[in-house]
Amino acid sequence: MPTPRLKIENLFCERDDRVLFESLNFEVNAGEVLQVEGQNGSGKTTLLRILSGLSRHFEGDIYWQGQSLDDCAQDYRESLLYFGHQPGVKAVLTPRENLRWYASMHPAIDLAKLDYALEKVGLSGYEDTACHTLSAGQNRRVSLARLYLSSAPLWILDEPFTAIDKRGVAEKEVLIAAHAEQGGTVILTTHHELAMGDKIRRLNLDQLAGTL
Amino acid sequence: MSFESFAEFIDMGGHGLYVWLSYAIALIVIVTNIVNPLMHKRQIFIEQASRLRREKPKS
Amino acid sequence: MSDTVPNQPADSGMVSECKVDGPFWGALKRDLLLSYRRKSDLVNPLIFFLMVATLFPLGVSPDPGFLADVAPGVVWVAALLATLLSMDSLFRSDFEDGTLEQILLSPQPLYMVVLAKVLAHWMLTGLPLTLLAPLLGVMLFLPADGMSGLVISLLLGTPTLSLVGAIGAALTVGLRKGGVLISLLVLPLYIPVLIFGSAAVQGAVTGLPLGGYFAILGAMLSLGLVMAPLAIGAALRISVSG
Amino acid sequence: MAEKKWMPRWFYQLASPRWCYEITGKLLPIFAIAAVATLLVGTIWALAFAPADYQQGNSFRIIYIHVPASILAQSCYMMMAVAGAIGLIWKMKVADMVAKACAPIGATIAILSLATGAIWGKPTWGSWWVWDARLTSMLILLFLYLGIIALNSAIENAQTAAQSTAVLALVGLVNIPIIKYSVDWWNTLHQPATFTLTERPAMPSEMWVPLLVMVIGFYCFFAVAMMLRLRNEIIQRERRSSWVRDLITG
Amino acid sequence: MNPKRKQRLIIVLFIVFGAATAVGLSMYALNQNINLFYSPTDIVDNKAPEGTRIRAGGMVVEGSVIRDTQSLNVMFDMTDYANSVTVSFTGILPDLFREGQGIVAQGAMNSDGVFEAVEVLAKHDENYMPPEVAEALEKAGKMPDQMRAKGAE
Repeated sequence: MPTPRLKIENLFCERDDRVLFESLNFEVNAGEVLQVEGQNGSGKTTLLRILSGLSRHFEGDIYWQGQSLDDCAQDYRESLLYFGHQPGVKAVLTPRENLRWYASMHPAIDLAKLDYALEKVGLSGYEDTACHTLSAGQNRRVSLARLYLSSAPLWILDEPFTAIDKRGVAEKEVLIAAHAEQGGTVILTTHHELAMGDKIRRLNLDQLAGTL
Repeated sequence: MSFESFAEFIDMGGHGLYVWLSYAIALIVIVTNIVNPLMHKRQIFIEQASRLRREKPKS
Repeated sequence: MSDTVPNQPADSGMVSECKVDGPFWGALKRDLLLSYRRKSDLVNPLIFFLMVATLFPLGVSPDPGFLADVAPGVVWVAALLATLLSMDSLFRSDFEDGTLEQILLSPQPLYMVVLAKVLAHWMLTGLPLTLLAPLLGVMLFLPADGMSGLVISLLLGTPTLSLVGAIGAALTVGLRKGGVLISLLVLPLYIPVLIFGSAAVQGAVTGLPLGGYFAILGAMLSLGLVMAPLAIGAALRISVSG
Repeated sequence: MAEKKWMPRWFYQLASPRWCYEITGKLLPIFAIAAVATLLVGTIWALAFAPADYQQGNSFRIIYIHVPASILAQSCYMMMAVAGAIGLIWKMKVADMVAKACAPIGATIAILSLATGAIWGKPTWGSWWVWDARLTSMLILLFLYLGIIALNSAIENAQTAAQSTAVLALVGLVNIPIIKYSVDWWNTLHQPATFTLTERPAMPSEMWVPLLVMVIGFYCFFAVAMMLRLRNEIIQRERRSSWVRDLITG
Repeated sequence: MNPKRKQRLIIVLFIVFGAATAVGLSMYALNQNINLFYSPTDIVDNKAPEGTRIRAGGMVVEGSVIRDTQSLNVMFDMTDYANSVTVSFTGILPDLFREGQGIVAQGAMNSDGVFEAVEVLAKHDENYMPPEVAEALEKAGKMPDQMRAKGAE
């Protein structure tokens, strides 16, 4: 059996005197889409932040392709695309400038696809408009354009569809499914009912939540 | 003993104020550093005990 | 990828140029561009610098002899406070819009990115302050002999202020009320720079050899330059994690 | 600093809060007795039996408070920085707590050192305060302590607070050699170090033996104060665990 | 070399280089011997500016202290064993002020070549001893100050 892409062992996390999850174990393999579910405050965002390496407030072990995250931090970041609560878009820069800067941070980004990606998220014509003149949804789409540019195998997406219209959501779903089919891995949280429902593995944090 | 009388001891050769002030401040610093955590400990125990009483009926 | 290029043929050159941008140049260019777009951030510390220096003749004494005596200290304190004021925003906007998360998650060495951000900050505050300092020197009747000392000491000292201040900014970035706290954390570490900076100006006025002062300012700068990014990086990871 | 190293399991167990609480409970009375004994003996010796200085007369007796306080203020800072670093690198909870316990003690001791220095300075130098390198750098040390306390109380999450203060403490460590060598580097008013490890002290034994007793007394006092705070911190942080629950109810 | 390793190596080299520069510069600065006060020699050589507030330091020359009986005015000579300067001061002197003692004075040079002090601070050293010991050493001519003075001559 091949080593799983991402393996979580005995994860324990406590926040503000509340145990969010303890002895949490799961694996995510290539070609899988994992949807993390749970009520508000069940620790979805916290879990994704822990998995991305942003948050260190946990006990337990996380392995990326068999290696502990602490030992392969740089490799892991190279293979990760993270979409957080804030879109990570500078308001005074244009979409193009934002993505260029992102590319300078992530050498794996293919900038030649920049216009194609912006067109795909419905921003063609806005490439050189400052982002603060765009709507909240458009700002999130600037950030989502990274999905079309990136070749990172692991996507961690925290509520990627907030403020995105139905057509946009459908397109992103297709993209996510395609990414999984090509051997990518996606971990996401969303309040949207996904059309690709049956292909998704679910992880419900409510059942795991520790007692007070 | 380097002093002849108690009055001389208090006077410290004219530097009594300086010397005794220094030792007094030292005493205050040492005592506060001991008393403060002890009082804090009492407070923690009272707080935690009442919290436990509060939570007991639930479980 | 041919479908992307045709509309902007001029752009393809820039794209490939952009591709070779390392993390250092990428971050530096971005921060310079950002403050170019928000010019008030650029000008405010300078206005503050001028205003503080104006307060002294008005508030203490307009006597040229007295002002000449205190000028080195006043200019240095004003520069220090102006730097401190601009410090809080160094990582805050990045933290609020989520770009800081993206920086921390990038595979590029954080050391480089942080160094570039601090360099950008210095180019936008410390350098203009240094260039403006002779004007303040004239306003405060600083003898002409002291001008070179003033400019060189600020040139060597202000980058250290930016580097040390960035540590404070990184430690407080996750806190809502970081502004006052940052001064509390950073000012003690600024004191040595202030002492040797103003002493160098004083020395220049009285015609003492300045080599020693500049050497110490230079030593603090090079130590800060290599060590501060490590502390800033660690502090950022901690702050974002919390 | 970003990468965390993992220590063997036994290291963790050794430094577990519960074990630490129990061991400090056993050590506390020993150090308390030692502190009371040495401080009492030292103070009486210093005030009544030690000879006066040929130049300064009896104001010299302030040295028996001033020097131990100054030494302790710096050692305490170093201990805080080292504990902070251990907590940062090995994610060891107890080290974080030790660092947190050190800060308020160190701040008060630094105040004591500055206050006694000022009181001593008035009759000997002729001024309560002079802005020379030694005094200024000691004042910076106090400011660093205050900054660390402020930062610690501003951050709500205990782990983030501990890590942030550890970084600040490590940065502030540059001040320690400045304090140490300020007297040698700059020709200042403050006299050079009274105690060094390598040389015999430049005062007769009837003067420095009580000083040594006082230094040991101050260290014992520090150990007591630190352990008291550490134990509070352990109970506070481990209040959810069953052993603390038993401790409080039982 | 792989680019990641190369980047890391560059950073490490940068740190080593910077730390070495810092050490080198501070060694240089220490050799420059930054003085926080002027010595009498500096003043005699006109290195110290006239009229501006400076700090001057040196030893009080034995037998040079003249106290004014009417006021608190004191005149004394201050020396670094090469040159000496006359200092004038009005006010209460610290306990440690005595002949042969190191002092630091704050003030300015006047046009007569007299240092007009605003504040006089006594510098003391790390040599503490009981009065009897000091007396005995004095007799034997082994007082630390005298030894140092002999060394300086």
